[in-house]
Amino acid sequence: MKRKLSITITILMIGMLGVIVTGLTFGDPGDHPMDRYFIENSQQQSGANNVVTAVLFDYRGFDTLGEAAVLFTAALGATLLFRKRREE
Amino acid sequence: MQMSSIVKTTADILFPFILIYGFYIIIHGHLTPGGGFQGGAILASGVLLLLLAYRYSESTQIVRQVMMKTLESTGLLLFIIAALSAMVIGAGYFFNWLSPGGFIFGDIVTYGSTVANLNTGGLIPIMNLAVGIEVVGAISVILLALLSGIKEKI
Amino acid sequence: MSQYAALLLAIPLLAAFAMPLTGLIGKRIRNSWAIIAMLATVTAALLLVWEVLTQGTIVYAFGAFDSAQAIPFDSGGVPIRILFVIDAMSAFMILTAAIMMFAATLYSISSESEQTGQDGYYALLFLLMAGIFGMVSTGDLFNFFVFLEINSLAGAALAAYRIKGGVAVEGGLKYAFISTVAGLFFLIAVGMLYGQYNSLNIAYIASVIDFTGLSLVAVVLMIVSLAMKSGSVPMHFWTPDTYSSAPSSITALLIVSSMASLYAIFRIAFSLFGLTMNVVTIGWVIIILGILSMFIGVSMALPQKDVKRLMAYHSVSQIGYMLVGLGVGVAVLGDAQMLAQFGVVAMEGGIFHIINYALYKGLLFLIAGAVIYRCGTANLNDLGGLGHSMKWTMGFFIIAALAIAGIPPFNGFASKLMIYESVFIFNPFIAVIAMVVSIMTLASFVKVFHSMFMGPKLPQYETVKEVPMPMLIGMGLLAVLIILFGLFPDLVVNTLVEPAALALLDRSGYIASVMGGI
Amino acid sequence: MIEQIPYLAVILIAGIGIATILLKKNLIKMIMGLAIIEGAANLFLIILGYREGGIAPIFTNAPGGEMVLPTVQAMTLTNIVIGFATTALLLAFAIIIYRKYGSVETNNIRRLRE
Repeated sequence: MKRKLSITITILMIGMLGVIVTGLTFGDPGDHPMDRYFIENSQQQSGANNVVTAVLFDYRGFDTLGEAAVLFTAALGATLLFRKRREE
Repeated sequence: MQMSSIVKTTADILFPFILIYGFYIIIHGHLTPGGGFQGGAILASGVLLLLLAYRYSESTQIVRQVMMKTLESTGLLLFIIAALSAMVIGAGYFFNWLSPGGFIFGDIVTYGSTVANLNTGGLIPIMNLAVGIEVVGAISVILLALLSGIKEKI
Repeated sequence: MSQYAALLLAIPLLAAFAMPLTGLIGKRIRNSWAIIAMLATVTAALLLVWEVLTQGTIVYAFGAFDSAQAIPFDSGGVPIRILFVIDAMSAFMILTAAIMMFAATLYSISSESEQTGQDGYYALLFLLMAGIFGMVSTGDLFNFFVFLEINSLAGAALAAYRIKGGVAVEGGLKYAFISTVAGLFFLIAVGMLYGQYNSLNIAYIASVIDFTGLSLVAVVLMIVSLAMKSGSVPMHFWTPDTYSSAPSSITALLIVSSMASLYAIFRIAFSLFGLTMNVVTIGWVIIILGILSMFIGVSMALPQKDVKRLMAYHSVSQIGYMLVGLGVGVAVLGDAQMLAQFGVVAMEGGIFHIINYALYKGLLFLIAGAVIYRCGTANLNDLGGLGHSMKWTMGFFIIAALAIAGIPPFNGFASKLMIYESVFIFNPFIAVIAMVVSIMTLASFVKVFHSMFMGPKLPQYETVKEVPMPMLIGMGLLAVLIILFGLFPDLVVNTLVEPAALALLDRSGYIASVMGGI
Repeated sequence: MIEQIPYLAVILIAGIGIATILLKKNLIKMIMGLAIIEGAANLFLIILGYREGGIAPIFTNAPGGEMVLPTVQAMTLTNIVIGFATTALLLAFAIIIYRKYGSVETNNIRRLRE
């Protein structure tokens, strides 16, 4: 019973993801005003030749701070789990 | 389990080279593929090499958890203070105020330039360095914590 | 140009990053740092809320020289940077989170004082709060995902903080697993939207969205994944495990983070997709999920022996009220007359219930934590006679229990009445179910009250004293707010709740706040 | 259909991951399933930004051409680190569970329900 349910959910999820193929074309990103802006302006505005780094640390720098915080969270969580405890 | 002295010596010799390579990747993050996370992960792989080559008791003498935690926090504080520093000059949070300034990391780059000039990028190299320090600290802390969890078995 | 939106996130993150270093210096310094940072965060949050309520929606662009300028001049009307869009609804959630943060941090100072590893505890607490604040104020889908992950990981690590022979780790593991799966599907849905519209900004996507099959799949994936994280039926199975094994102050904050997920569901349903989707169907799906949550939650709660598990099942049931209230709002979104007649009131009831629920449920969990702090057990069969020695705690429990059951002078009544009234016009049957669930809730809490506080003083709890002052202050604040919200519901509804509901409904206003009226 | 093979690969990999999570009873295997879904998400993001004959979005002396979209690459980098962090935390949980329960089978991890 549970196994059948799991298989049904899997097939359902694959079917839902299958819609991707109908909506997007590989190799043709279509109109891309935001990325065009990055490619054309990031070098002058941020001074970095690497556009990905410019996006990562300048335009979307706040995401990078969040991502560093996620890593910090995981490190704290792991140390907390393996800490020495008083009751044991 | 005790590793042979060949392994230990090789690890000792390789370690500085891994460090140099990691720092190269971090510092050139705004010019070539790479950056803080990638370079930090390479640095952490050097730490992992030491942890693997030596016994748990020995390696924790070389790689101390307190030191790594301090590195982690220092990197993150450097990052967030670099981001907050823009507020001092009246701009928004995360504004890259160093970039076209002609000051440190402040050379002007024109569109389409392919010259790899290290003295560009404004806050980006500083943030890359901060993230690199943070990542090596965080990954080492995670490795040490996981290792302390299974140390009875080795 | 005010910087409160940035400081709201910068202060807790800075506090969390510095916490391990202050822990190296000394315990006293770390505790003071935690309290100072908490007060600073709460102050920034209150100032931000005040600014939003007086000046309208705030847009903050991260990384721009002038952070009030959402779209650069040379980008052709496309948002480039990460934007925070804080309207009345976000401000409402920020206020809720700030109140709970104040109470839970003060409470933790005493309740966790015997534990080791407190540096990590406070750092994670601030990260959890930063995650919640980020989730409710961001206007960028990928940024939302990042904060969702911060919130999930910090919540999971904190839920496992007291290992308790592994059972707390089990609760944390379930939370981490569910949240990670939810986060990944959310990310895939974000990718689907990005692939079509080449943007991550909610307002921009809302302005250009067309109703393709892929967009529909994306909205379904987003809503399903966020519903998983908010703990409504059918993905409720992790709530009792995680809520019961986490430290009590953390449970109070996990409730706020599940509210933040709920907020995101409504932000996506109302602001991102709005009328482009089939509102009646989606509304009814939300209503049915709400009814199931109410009923399953309360019926699972009745036989529980562990007081925190019992309360956790009640929280599943309470989420149902919010889903019903806002689901009715969604279902009549296409019909202006019905919307004006009862839809707005239903939504106001649902939104008002969010803050009321956070207050009384947080208070209940804090009381459970206080009892565990003094007696060391949460089993209802072992407890009894605590009313003689813990008078303040008993008083707070009476207030919170009457509030959750919807008895008149308290805040639960105010919001439940709004839901009953409006839902009754929509469909009387749903209102009757909601009232029955309310009565069952009252029965359940009468049982808890009787077995925890009534009866003769038990010999094993002879030495039990009242809990320390910081815990009482934390609980007292929530109790006072419950009474105030219950006595003056009109004031709260007019100043906070009604602007929030109208902000949710005003999709074009949300878009215009970023796109500048395009 | 043949030119859509990368998207089909994403769907296939994500399906394998979902099936692993739902059908396997071993905690380590479930975490692996999560990592597989994460790989699918990363692949999906990367191929969203690919354009025919595009070069890496870095200004170098290499022969030029149109650049592929940079935002998705930044998102993928972020998601890789987030995935690393979640996997590390989940494995730490798994180690503690194994130490306390002596097993990582999900059938045995239900002490809370009792």
